[in-house]
Order: sequence, then structure tokens, then C-alpha cells
Amino acid sequence: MSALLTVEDLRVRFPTRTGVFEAVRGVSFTLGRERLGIVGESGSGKSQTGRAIMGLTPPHAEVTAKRLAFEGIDLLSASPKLRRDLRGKRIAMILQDPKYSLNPVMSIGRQIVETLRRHEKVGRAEARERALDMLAAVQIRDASRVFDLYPHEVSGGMGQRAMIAMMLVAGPELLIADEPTSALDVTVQLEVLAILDKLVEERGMGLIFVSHDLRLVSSFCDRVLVMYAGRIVEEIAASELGNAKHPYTRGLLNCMPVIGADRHPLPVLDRKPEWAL
Amino acid sequence: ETPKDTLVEGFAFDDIITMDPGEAFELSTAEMTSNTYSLLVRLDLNDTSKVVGDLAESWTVSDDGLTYTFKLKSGMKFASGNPITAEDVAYSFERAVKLDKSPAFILTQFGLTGDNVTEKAKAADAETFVFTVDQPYAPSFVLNCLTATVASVVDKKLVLEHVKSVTPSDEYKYDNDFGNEWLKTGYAGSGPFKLREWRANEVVVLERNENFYGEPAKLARVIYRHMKESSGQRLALEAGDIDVARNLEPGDYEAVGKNADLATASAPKGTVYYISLNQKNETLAKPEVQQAFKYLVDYDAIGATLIKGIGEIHQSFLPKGVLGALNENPYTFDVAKAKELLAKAGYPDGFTVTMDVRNTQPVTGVAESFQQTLAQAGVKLEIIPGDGKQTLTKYRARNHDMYIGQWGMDYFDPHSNADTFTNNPDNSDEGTNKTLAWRNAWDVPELSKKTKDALLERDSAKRADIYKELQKTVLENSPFVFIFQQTEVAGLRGNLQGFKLGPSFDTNYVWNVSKE
Amino acid sequence: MSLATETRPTTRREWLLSDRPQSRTQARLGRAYMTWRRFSANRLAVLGLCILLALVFVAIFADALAPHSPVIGNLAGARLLPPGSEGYLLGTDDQGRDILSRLIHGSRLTLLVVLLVAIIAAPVGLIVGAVAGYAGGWVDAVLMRITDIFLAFPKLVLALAFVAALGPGIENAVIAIAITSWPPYARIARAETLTVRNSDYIAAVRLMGASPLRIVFRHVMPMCMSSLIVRVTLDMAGIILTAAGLGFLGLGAQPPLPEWGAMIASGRRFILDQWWVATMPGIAILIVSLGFNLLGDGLRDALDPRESGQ
Amino acid sequence: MSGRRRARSRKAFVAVLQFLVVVATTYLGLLAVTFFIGRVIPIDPVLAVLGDRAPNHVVERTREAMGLNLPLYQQFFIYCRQAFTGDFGTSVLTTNPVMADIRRVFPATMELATLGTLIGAFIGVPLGVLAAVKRGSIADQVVRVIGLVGYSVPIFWLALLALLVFYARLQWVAYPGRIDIVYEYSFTPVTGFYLLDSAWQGQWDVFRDVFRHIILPASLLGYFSLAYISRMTRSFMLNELQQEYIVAARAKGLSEARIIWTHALRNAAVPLVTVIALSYAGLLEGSVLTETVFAWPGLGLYITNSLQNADMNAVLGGTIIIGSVFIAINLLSDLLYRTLDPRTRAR
Amino acid sequence: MTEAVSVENLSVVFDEFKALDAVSVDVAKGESFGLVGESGSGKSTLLRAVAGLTAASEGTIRVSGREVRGTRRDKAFYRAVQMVFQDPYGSLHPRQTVDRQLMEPLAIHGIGDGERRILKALDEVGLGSSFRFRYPHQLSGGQRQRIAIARALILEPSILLLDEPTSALDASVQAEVLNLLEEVRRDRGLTFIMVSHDLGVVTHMCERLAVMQNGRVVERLSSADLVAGRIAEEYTRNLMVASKGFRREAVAQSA
Ligand SMILES: Nc1ncnc2c1ncn2[C@@H]1O[C@H](COP(=O)(O)OP(=O)(O)OP(=O)(O)O)[C@@H](O)[C@H]1O
Ligand SMILES: Nc1ncnc2c1ncn2[C@@H]1O[C@H](COP(=O)(O)OP(=O)(O)OP(=O)(O)O)[C@@H](O)[C@H]1O
Ligand SMILES: [Mg+2]
Ligand SMILES: [Mg+2]
Repeated sequence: MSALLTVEDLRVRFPTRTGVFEAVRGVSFTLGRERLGIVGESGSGKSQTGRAIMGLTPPHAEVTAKRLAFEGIDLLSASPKLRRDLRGKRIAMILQDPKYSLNPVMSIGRQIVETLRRHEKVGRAEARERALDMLAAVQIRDASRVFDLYPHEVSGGMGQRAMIAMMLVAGPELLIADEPTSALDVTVQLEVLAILDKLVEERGMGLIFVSHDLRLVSSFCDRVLVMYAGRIVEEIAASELGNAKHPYTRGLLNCMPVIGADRHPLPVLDRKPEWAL
Repeated sequence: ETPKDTLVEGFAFDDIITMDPGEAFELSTAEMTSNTYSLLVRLDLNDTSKVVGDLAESWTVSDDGLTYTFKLKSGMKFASGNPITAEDVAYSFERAVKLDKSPAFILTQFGLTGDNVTEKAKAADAETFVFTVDQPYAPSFVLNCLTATVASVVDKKLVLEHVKSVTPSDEYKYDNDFGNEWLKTGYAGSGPFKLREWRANEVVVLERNENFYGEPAKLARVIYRHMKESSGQRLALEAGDIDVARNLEPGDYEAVGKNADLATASAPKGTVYYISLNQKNETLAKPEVQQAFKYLVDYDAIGATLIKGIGEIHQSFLPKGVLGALNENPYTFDVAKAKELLAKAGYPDGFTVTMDVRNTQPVTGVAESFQQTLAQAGVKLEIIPGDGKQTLTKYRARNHDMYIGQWGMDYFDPHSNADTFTNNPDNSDEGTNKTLAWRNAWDVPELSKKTKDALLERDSAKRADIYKELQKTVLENSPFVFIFQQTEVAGLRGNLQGFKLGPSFDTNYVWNVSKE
Repeated sequence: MSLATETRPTTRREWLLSDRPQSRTQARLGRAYMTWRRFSANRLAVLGLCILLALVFVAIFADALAPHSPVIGNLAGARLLPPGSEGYLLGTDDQGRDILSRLIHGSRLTLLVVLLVAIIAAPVGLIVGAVAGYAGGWVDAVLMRITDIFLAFPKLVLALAFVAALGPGIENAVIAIAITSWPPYARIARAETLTVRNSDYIAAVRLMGASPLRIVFRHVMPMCMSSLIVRVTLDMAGIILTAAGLGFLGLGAQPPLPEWGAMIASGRRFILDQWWVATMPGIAILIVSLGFNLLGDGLRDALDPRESGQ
Repeated sequence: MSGRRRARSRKAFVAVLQFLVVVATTYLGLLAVTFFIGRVIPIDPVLAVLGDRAPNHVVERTREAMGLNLPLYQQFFIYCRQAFTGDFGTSVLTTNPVMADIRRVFPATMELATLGTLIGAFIGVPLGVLAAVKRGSIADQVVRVIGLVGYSVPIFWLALLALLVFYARLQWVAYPGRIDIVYEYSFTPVTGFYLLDSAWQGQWDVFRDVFRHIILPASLLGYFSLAYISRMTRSFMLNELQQEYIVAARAKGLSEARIIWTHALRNAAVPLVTVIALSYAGLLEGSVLTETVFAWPGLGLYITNSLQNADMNAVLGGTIIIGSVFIAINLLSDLLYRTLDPRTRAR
Repeated sequence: MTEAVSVENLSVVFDEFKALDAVSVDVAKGESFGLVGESGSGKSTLLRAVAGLTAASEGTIRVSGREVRGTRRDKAFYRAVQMVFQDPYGSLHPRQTVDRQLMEPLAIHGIGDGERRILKALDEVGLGSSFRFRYPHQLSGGQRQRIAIARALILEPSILLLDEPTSALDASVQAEVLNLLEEVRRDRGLTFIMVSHDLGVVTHMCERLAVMQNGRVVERLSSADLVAGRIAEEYTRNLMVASKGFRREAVAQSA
């Protein structure tokens, strides 16, 4: 399997008043046309990893890597123009929270069309057609109505799907989905996952699925990276999750209440300082 | 550059509230009225103790001194084209008296009332106007009063076309307004210029009256542009956007004088600036205090700085140029003397007192200077600044301690000032005659009587003497500290000819002005 | 899990910056210190603060600093001298008074005006706005109507009218300016209140059984404070200018008080030839209001809840 | 369905009613405050009618004729009745009906304020955007200082200096007033907005002259509002640029320019509209001081003048106009807010 | 048996939108009762109506047998009923130290002995006194939620309303908070009404639960029934399926 994305020793540093804070500390992995899950607790650097790949790290932060390549293009040395051209067209990212990630004063349709017209020379009418198709593809029933709605007029689930549509409309080869379902109801969550799943299956897209829900990731992805304090502490095939070695991974798996299991009190995670080393 | 046939003056005329000569009593209006309306007689600019005929060809005074008969020139027309007759004169008097607005007293003091005015001021024939007074006044007094703008002659026929009917009431017994409402902004005169338009605080436009009976005005148009700031006027004058700057302050006036492109004009005016002491205040009622204050004005410094060019030190109440004016300035700045007087009055350490000051120059500057010089004698002066109307309201209600003000003559006769400064027939709070003496609660029965007597002295020289005496008394002993007499100044473009300021506000004629 | 590579701080700093304060004082000081650090990192803001400290210093020691009397001049001998004349660094005015000395003494008036206005207007606005916003309903309607009326009223007219009614004098000018400047504060406070009013922490306090008054005063108002403080410091410049405007129109401080606006007003007559008479106080006002503005800007950044909430 | 529509129309009706109540109470409040001011200022209103030099008996007579001897509540009642019939009486200062005066002075102020705000907005907004985008850079500091100075300088002082430089020395602009005296009678304004009128009538020389007159005071007011507008723009833009949707826009590969001008500014425009509207309303109140310096026959000067003469009819008229403008601008900015921000739009 | 909380036919209307539609719920003393349902189904609204933070338009609410009306409650009520909110970042006053926030209820109810009680409360929720003078922004989400719980407990209430107390927290932290809640309930014999959208959490914590949808209670059942699949309503079953994670087959079926 040819690697779509190669990440080697990725680091993201934030200068702060109390010194330099390293949010991502040497993350390495490769990605083919598969579903890769990244899990970890809040603040473990999942989003920052995704953003570094996109080139969306805040300007004052510093991103370094031994190698950060997408289909042979070295992303770190690429010109800003080239990176802009890649973004949205070949690499796309679904942001964490649809409520804040959609421009509140632009209709959903316009935001989708905007992506399309940025990357392809298409006429207004055609762009609209394709945006409507995309909305339908993400299981939005009344696409032409939703097209003209504003973000505040749709539910969280619909907003998330609109976001997906916006990012997929230009047909990216790599999709980074940053907790695409955390804002959603359990029932809606599954629908969204199904859409992503279909894309990987049918289009051969590479997917990085970021989440803190280990159970969800394990049931959805092919491979899972477990992050802790900016590092990958364990990489494991999803099916092998039950045999995870790292105590952090095991702890995470363990501490969730399970329907039908009677565990009082719940086992809690006993964080060891050496994990962060 | 202003047009060749137009005179543009920068002029602060925010006091204008009406253009009706029977009603207007403001200084700025006086200039407009005197250029646009005719009078029976006008002040003789060559000798301001005399008058010359305007509409009147000649006049006679009966031996008993009660009847004045005016013979009008013939063939004169109003700007409207209507002929000017004695009927118009009589009507003008009638409407002024019946309207009874601010300036009406100038006529009614001769015994005219709404009931008798048609008898006492009437047309004997088309060219003869007869005016009967109630006492044998000095003819100079009567004639001087007739030079006031309230005696301007209006076009009866034209006015009657614009009268508005009103319901008579207790305050106003007549069934029409004698065209007052229309004349506030309208025009019905016969002067060298006609009033084309007045927009409050913006512009007054005069245009040449082609029907004028005398020598026609040289320029086709005169525009007064309201500009409040001296510096603004000067800038506009220097740039040539106005031809005349009328409200220059000393510094700007001096600078204009130095500019080769510009010229200046000046004339002493019948306005005196004074500080008055309310006699209701026991401290200020003491003669020594009053005198001490007269020693505590730094006349020389003020004369050389604050009012340089725009005023002249003058310590008596009759301005120079008026019959009987006293030209003595005995007081000088003398702290030691003042302290001595204060000690005698029982205030060796001074006292605290307030003064209401309107926030315009030069009074504020003078007040501040006075404040500093008073302090040298231990008197603490608190200045209460206020807008004009505000300080005046307080002054009129006799609620002040001290007041710094100016007094411009109501008409060009010594009685105008004598009456206000030395006549106080009833010092009660109600008062019958609220003169300045009354406002300062200065109760002086003898002086009041003397003032009255002067009116009936028909010999001008003797009359002048009485006024001199009055002035001396006031100079020595009165709650009035006279400081200076105003000099009106103007900055002119160099190409202006014939611009002259008169001795009073109703003699600033513009019809002789021309441009090169 | 945060891994900060950090140079070893001095102990006092460490104490102040401690994540785990041991006492109320330490917590409060720590917070103040953090704010101060954010503030002092902003050079312009520090400049603003320095200007104001200098102003306070000058005001306190005016008597010692001023070379001449601010009120007694030499009309005959030293009138309208240009800057740099002997003994008169900034020249003299039309009464022959030393402009520098007048500026120095005038700083007291300026301080007095801004402090009094801030003390009157800000709390009035804060209370009105917070009460209106929290109470809602007709209380809100009535209070905001009154606020709107005052907002809709031409400001300078209102101030002029009040000065006229109360009589001139610096105190009355202060009251007049305060009366015209509280409505915007009320609006800010109300807007802020509306955002916190439905928050969970206010609900929590309500659930404790706190009375509405207690909630407004102890819980809501502190939330409005920082935006209000910022706004007030920014408005200080405007207040000085309004006071100057009143002085310019001849109302405000009584002569011969060296109020800066009145100084400009009386100096403007000489602007063409003796430029310094009006320019010096103009520059003084400019510098001080610049100081307040810089301070306000700095405070805005320093008190920004987004940053302190990290 | 029809029930829904009825509910909606009832809601609209309530909204209109509420608006009317707001307007009415605001007017009543303005009326009461003005009346109150008229009674408390220690200026005898009779003096305004008669001038400074009126003799005593005339003053007394006039006082009675003006009803000033009536009890206060009666005076207030008469006053309200008059005002509510839309009759603000005549101004004693100008002898014109107050409404006629306002029709004259208000356009002067409005023209000045409009031009000032346009200048302020067209320069201030881009400056603010620039400062926000280049936060912390030299450009940011420069914009900040320009703004701060504009905010801190006494405007009348700056006006005098500007007059000195641009009129007296450089002769670039014209002074005083709104139009040169030469055109006083060759040009008849229709709306009172001289720029519009002269352009409409094709009198381009007049237009040039009017422009030369208005540009300096308008620039000064513009500078003043620029200071405020650029500063608010900066802070709104900073706020928007931190938002997550900006990251999303970047993720789509949009160019920075498009992100700034279409996405961020479009959102910042929502609160900015209110800021600009309020600053406009502030200028419309009439900048008395600027009007004084430039001899500009505007509303601010008119009201101040009237107030100082206790010409309360005129003060009331002016106040009501300003109140109306305030209400109108508030309403307008509300509407604009609504069109700009779909969140506040009813579905 | 007197119910700790009894709600009958409760309706809450916001601008013509029925957030609660004739909901009836009875919670016995000492019981732990769960409310589940999708977002917007009215779970929080129900709790807020009981607490008096939202006015009910119809129906009755009884707390410990006494009826309460409107949004007014007496002091006794506040001492008996307390609430923990969903968002740990929004439920603490950002400008007050932990100390002050814990002090506030004591001050309001005029309870002395603040020092000791605060230390005890902090101790109870597993935070040392070193946290006492911190500001909320100096705390992690889990710590904040503990403080919120400490604040609710400091008045020693008998009924605790829990509005998704862990949904904003990490799974690992969630476990700690849930353990803490269980512990205090056991120690003090509290009555819980707990809202969650996570069936796992609810079955773990509660004996009985109600499933809500669109402002109505669609089903009431015990945790045991749920676990055993004794479910009557289709909607509840969907919830149940969804909470078991992603299953390609399941999705394929439903699609
Ligand atoms: N702009 C920034 N400046 C400083 N630190 C930052 C910044 N953005 C993020 N961080 C820090 O980087 C770390 C990693 O953040 P990241 O957003 O990747 O976490 P995450 O794993 O996505 O967590 P979550 O599940 O809460 O989204 C966090 O500790 C965060 O505080
Ligand atoms: N103050 C309010 N005004 C108007 N509508 C409201 C208000 N509060 C809640 N609602 C609406 O009532 C409905 C129920 O809200 P509620 O917060 O009770 O839901 P929930 O079940 O707690 O959802 P979540 O799981 O998202 O917290 C929602 O549709 C919500 O939009
Ligand atoms: Mg994240
Ligand atoms: Mg909820």
C-alpha cells in the first residue's frame, strides 16, 4: 500500500509567557488509503497534529518535522500558495465543532460553493448543482432547502454534515476528521460515521479520524494511534484493542461505564508521570 | 475675492431678533435700520451735538417749546415706489407707540400714549408733520431722540397690506399688529439700501434702493456675514473673502494694521464699560469701599493691553462726543490709597465678594485683571462667569454683588446715560423705572431730580454744565466704576474707499463705500 | 501533562505565579501580578501609565513645581511672551501669567474632573445597567427608556443646561458631564449582564437562595467591571475634552482657575499670532488623554477575559 | 397554518406597538427634560424675545403674554399640547417657525456629518482591518497612534490649526460658511444639501465651491470618527479572526485576502454597523464646537444659541429632531443589523 | 411513601415552543433517577423547572410533599435541593476563587463555621486545601466539576439535581466524578435526579430511568429492564443500539 501521508517526528511548539509549550512531541506515522483513528484525552495533541498536517497551526506556533510529506510533496517546505492549493482540494479537514466552524453570516450553500469555485473553474449553476449533490450525498434530505439556510438555522447534526459536504465537495484524497461526532446525538453520530465510511470504501480516500472515544474508534477504524501528552504511546490495529499493552490505553478502555456491567466503583486511570516521557 | 459691486462684511450679529424698526433695539440692527430706513432728522456727523434733516427739509420749534413742526422734502419715494408723505411719518410714530416694544419709550417719554398719539404726532398736510411734546424739553434732547431708529419712517401703504389682525387683550388693546410680524423680517423703508434678507446668525443682505431720493449708494449690494470669531474674521479678511472685519480683537486689529494689503478704521462709540456695586450689599454700600475700588483698577495696564485699540480709558458716564461729556480721568491704580480707604471703611484685611461676568471679551479679561488688582488690597473677588442672558437675568433681578457691564446709549443724547446712571425714582424691589441706578439699588433722590431738571434746560451750554456736574458727583461718589469707552474698529481690504465708522451704532453708514 | 521548558524563576515570582495559592492574599496578588505582567508587556500601555503617574505627581507637587503663581500675572510687563522668554518656559498668556505654572496647577483640575466623573457616572451606569439587565421586564423597560432619553438628548445641550442651571464652577461641570456620560455605561453593563444572567453560575447562586440584590451586586457587577473599567479609562479622554468644550463655551471652571479647556478657549483669540497660548494647553490635553487612552487599551488587553481565562 | 400566520401577524403588530410606545415615551421624556431645563436655567426667556435692552414695563407685559406667570403644570400642559400637534412655535431668536429653522440648519449639519462619517468609515475600516491583520506590527502601532491622537485631541483646537494651515496659508479650502457669497443668489438649494443640490442642478462651479467649504470641517469630523471606527474595527476584526470558522475557511484553501475581506469583515460588519451608526448620530447631534469654528450654520450651533437665550421653543424643536434622528438611526442600524446578521432574522 | 420529588403533568413553553409537554415523574426518597434522551428533548428543562430556574406553564411540582409554584422558592427549599450543571466551564463564577464560591452559600444562609466546612467539603470531593484559593481558570474540567459538586453539597441538601455532570469530561475523568457522586450518595442518603444522554452512565448510576423525546416521557423503566432488553419503545431501542458503538452491519441495515 503506497503511503498517502508520511509523518515523521512532528512537533508543534507554542511559545507562552511561562516558556515554550510543546503540544505535539515527535509524532510519527504513515497513512494509506485507510481509516486511521487517533484517540487520547482532551489536550493530548490530537487536533494540533491534524492542524499541523493541514498547515493551520496558529502563526505564532512553531511546527517542525523530520518529514511531513503528502504524496511526495514536502509540506513544510512547500510555498504558502501550494499549500493553499492543496488545502480543501486534496487534503481536507472537518473541524471539531460545527457550531463555530461555519461562517454564521453565509448561507450553507454559499460556503460549499465557495470551496468548489476556489479549486475548480466551474460556473455558478454547475457549482450549485454539485453542492446540492454533495449535500444529498451526506444524507441531507431536503438539500435545496438546506442550501439556503444559515448555520444557526440547522441542527448540530445537519451542521456537521454540511461541514463534511463543504470539505468533501472538491474530492480530497485525504480527510482529517477532528471529532466529527462529539457534538452529536448518539443516533446521529452513527449516520455521520456511515457517510465517512462509505467515502473510504468507495473513493479510496485516506481518513484520519480523531476522537477521544476509544470504543467508537475501535469499532470504526482500521488502525488506532493512542496519544498522551503530545506523544503516541501506542499504535494498534483496531481489532487488537482488547490486547492493548499500554496501561493508559487499557485504563481508557476500562473506565467507561458499560451497559449491563456492574462495576462499582468504576476503575479510574492512575496516571503515571513516566507515560509523558 | 468678493464681487466688485458687493461689500462683504464679517460681523457678529447674533443679537438681531427683529428687523422691525418699531421693535428693534439691538446694536447690530441699528446699523441695518439706519442704512435702510429714513428718519426725519439724523445726527450731524461733523458735529454730533447737532442734527441735520433727512426726510425733513426744515423744522421749527414753537416758543413754548411744545410743538415741533417738520416740513418734508418733496418728491421722495419709498423703495416700493410709494410717495413719502407726512402720513407715513405719523403712522410710523403711531405704530411704534402702540406696539410699545423695547425702544418705544424713546418716543413715549414725550408724553405719547396709545390714546393720544394720533393727536400728538400727526400730519398737518402731505408735507408737514407736527409733533407735540408734554413739557418744554431741551430741543436738542427732542431732536436727538428723533434720530433713534425707532423713529424710522415706514411705508404705511405697504405695511397696511401686511397687517395681521389680532384679538385685543389686556396687554394689547388693538385689533391689528401694525405689520409687526411681517416687518420682523420684511422691509418697508426708503433708505439708500433695501433689506433683501435676514437669516438669523447667518447673513443679512442689503441691496441698493433705486428709488432713493438722495445720492444713490455706490455699491449694489452689502452682505453681512455672521462670523463670531475675531481670528476667523481676520483670516477671511486676509484671504479676501470678506471686505470688512468688524469684530477684531486687539491682537488681530494690530496685525491687520500692519498688513500692507489691508487698512483699518476706528471710531469712538457711545458705549462705556463699568463695574457696578450692588448697594444691597452692605460692604459695597460704603463710600470708602466704592472709592477704593476706583483706585484698584489698573487703568494704564488695561488701556495698554486688553483694550488697546478697541477702547480708551474713560472714567465718567458720558462718552466722549456727547453733549456735556467730561473728559477727566482722575483715578489711577493706587493700592496704598485703596488700602487706606478700605481700612477706613473697616476692612483692613479686605473681604470676599462676587462679580457676575459675561463670558465675552474684553470684559472677562478686564474682570480677571481687576480680580488680581483687588487681591493686592486683600479683596478676594470671585468671578461668576455666565452667558450674556444669564448674567443679565441676575443683574436685572438685583441678585448680584458686582457686575461688569457695558452701557450703550439708547439714543444719542446725554440724557440716555444720565437717566440710567443717576435716576432712581423708586428704589423698592418693584421699582417704576428700572435704571442701572435701580439695578444697583443706588437710592439718590437729589441726583434723580437734577437729572430731570437737565432735560428742561433749553440752553445747550447750560444743559451741558448740569451734566458735567452730575458726572463729577458720580465720579467721586457712586457705586459705578467706569473704566473705558469703546472704540469700534474694523479691518478693511485695501481697495475699499469711503468706509467710515460713525459715532454711534446707527451711524455706521455703508452707502458711501466703494471699491477700486 | 503540560510540559513547560522554563528558566528557573525567582522565588517571589514563583510564589506569585503559583498554581496553588495558599491564601486569599496570594491568590489575589497572583492574579494581579498576572494582569500586571500582561499589562507591562505592552510598552505603549506602560507609557500611558507613566504619563498618568506623572500627572498625579505634578498635581500633588504643583505648588513646589510651578515657578510662578498660576493666577497672578504681570499684565503690563509680561503679557503674551513667547515660549523660552526669560523665566517663562512656555510663555505667558494674555493676563501675563506663566503658562507652565498654569498647566501645572491645571493638572489638579483635570484629575479632579476625570476622577469625579468616573466616580459618579460609572457606578450610576453600572447599577442602572446591571439592575435593568438582571431584573428584565418592566424594570428593564423603564430604566432603559430613561437611559435612551438621556442618550437621545444632545449631550452638550444637556451639559450646558445643567451648568447653566447649577451655576458655573468646576464641580457643577463635573456633575453635568457625569449626567451626560452614564447612559453608555448603563448600556454596556446591561449588555454584559444579559450575557451572564442566564449563565449556569448565576443559576447556581440563585439556587443557593441568594436575593436578587445580592446576585446583582456581588455576582453580576464584577463581571461587568472589566469592560466598564476599560470603557471608563477610554472615556477619560472624552471627559477631559468635554470639560474643555464646556470651558471653550465659557462655562466650566471659573476664572482665573487654570482649567486647560478654558485656557485653550481664552488662548484661541491669539492663535494667529501668539500660537502658544492655546497650543500649550492643547498639547497638555492631548498628552493626558493619550495617556488615558493608552492605559485603557492596555487594560483592555490585560483584563481580556479570553486571555486570563486560559 | 392560518393560526400560525395569525400568530405571526399578531407578533408583528405587538412589535410595531412596542416601537410606537418606545417612540412616544422617548418623545415625552425629551419634552419633559426640555421643559424642565427651560424652567431651571436662570435665564429669563423674556429677554430672548425682547433683547437685552428692553425697558421694564415691556418685560412684564411680555412675561404675562407668554403665560410665564401660570402655574408650572399648566405651562407644561400647554407645552405638551403644542408639541404634540407638531407645532413647536416660532423661535424668538430668528422669528421663524422652529420647523422652518430646522429645515435650514439640519441639512447643513447632516451634510457635514454624513461626509464626515463617510470619510471616517472609508478610511477607518480599512485601517482597522489592517491593524488587526498585522497585529503587533509597526502598521498596527501607527494606526493605533493615528487613532489615539484623533481621539485625544481637542477638536476645536485642531480645527483652528487646520484652518490656519489649509485656509490661511495654503489656501486649499474655502471659509467661512457653506458656500461662497458669490453664489448666494445664483444658487437656490432645494433639499438644503448643497452638494446634492448643486450636482443635481448641474452647477459644477457651485459644487466645487461647496466642496471646498465642506471638506475641511468634514475631514476633521471624519478624523474624529475615523479614530473611533478604526479602533472598533480592529477589535471586532481581532475577535472574528480568532474564530473557528476562519480556520475552516483556511482549511478550504481560501486566500488570506478573501478570508479577511469576505469572511472576517462580513462578520465584523455586524457590530460595526451599530458603531458607525452611533458615531454618525453623535456627529448629527451637531458638533457645536466645529460649527463655531467654521461659522457653519448648523443644528448644534442653533440649539446652543437658543439654549443660551432660553429660546425653549427652538431648543425643544432641535431636541426632538435629534431624538427622532437617534430613534431613526437606531431603528435603521437595527434593520441593517438584521439584514447583515442572519441569526437575528426571523425565519 | 412521600416522594422526594413528584412532577405531574408539567408543561414548559418558550415562546410558543413546548419544551416540556405534560411530563410526570415521581422520584422516591433516596432513589437515583435517570433521564435520558437526545439533545433538546427537554431533560435540562425539567430539572430547571424543578429548581425554579424556569417557570412552568402548567402542572404541579412537589418537593418532599410540598408544592412549589412559579420560580419562587423559600430558603428551606434551597437548603434541600441543589443542582450540578452540565458545563463545568460555565457553572463557576470566573472571577471568584473556589474559596469565595464555597463561602457564598454559607453566607447566604447565615451558616457560621465557614472555614471548617469549606475544608471538609474540599476534602470530600477529593481536592486538597491547596485548591482553595484558585480561580476556575486554574482548574481542569474534572476539578471544576468537583468544585461544583462541593458547592452543591456544602448546604447539605437531600436532593441533588445533576444535569449531565460528566458529559463535558473525558472518559477517565468521568469515572472519577461518577465514583465521587456515588460515594456521597451512599454516605448521605441523597436523592439523585440525573440527566445524561449516555445510557451507559445512566444505567451505571440509576435504578430507574425515564426516556424523553420531544418534551415527552416516552418510556419509564428500570435499569435492569433496560439491560435485559425489556424495552417497549422503538426509540429506546434505537438509543440502546447506538450506544454500543459503530457497527458496519447495523448501519448497512438501517440505510
Ligand atoms: N494557541 C495555543 N497556544 C498555546 N497552547 C495551545 C494552543 N492551542 C492548543 N494549545 C495546547 O495544545 C495542547 C493540545 O491541544 P489539542 O487541541 O491538540 O488537544 P486535543 O487533543 O484536540 O483535545 P480535545 O479533545 O479537547 O480537542 C493543549 O494542551 C492545548 O492547551
Ligand atoms: N430559555 C429558553 N428559551 C427558548 N427555548 C429554550 C430555552 N431553554 C431551552 N429551550 C428549548 O427547549 C428545548 C429543550 O431544551 P433542554 O435544554 O431541556 O434540552 P436537553 O434535553 O437538556 O438537551 P441537551 O442534551 O442538549 O442538554 C430545546 O429545544 C431548547 O432549544
Ligand atoms: Mg481537539
Ligand atoms: Mg441539557
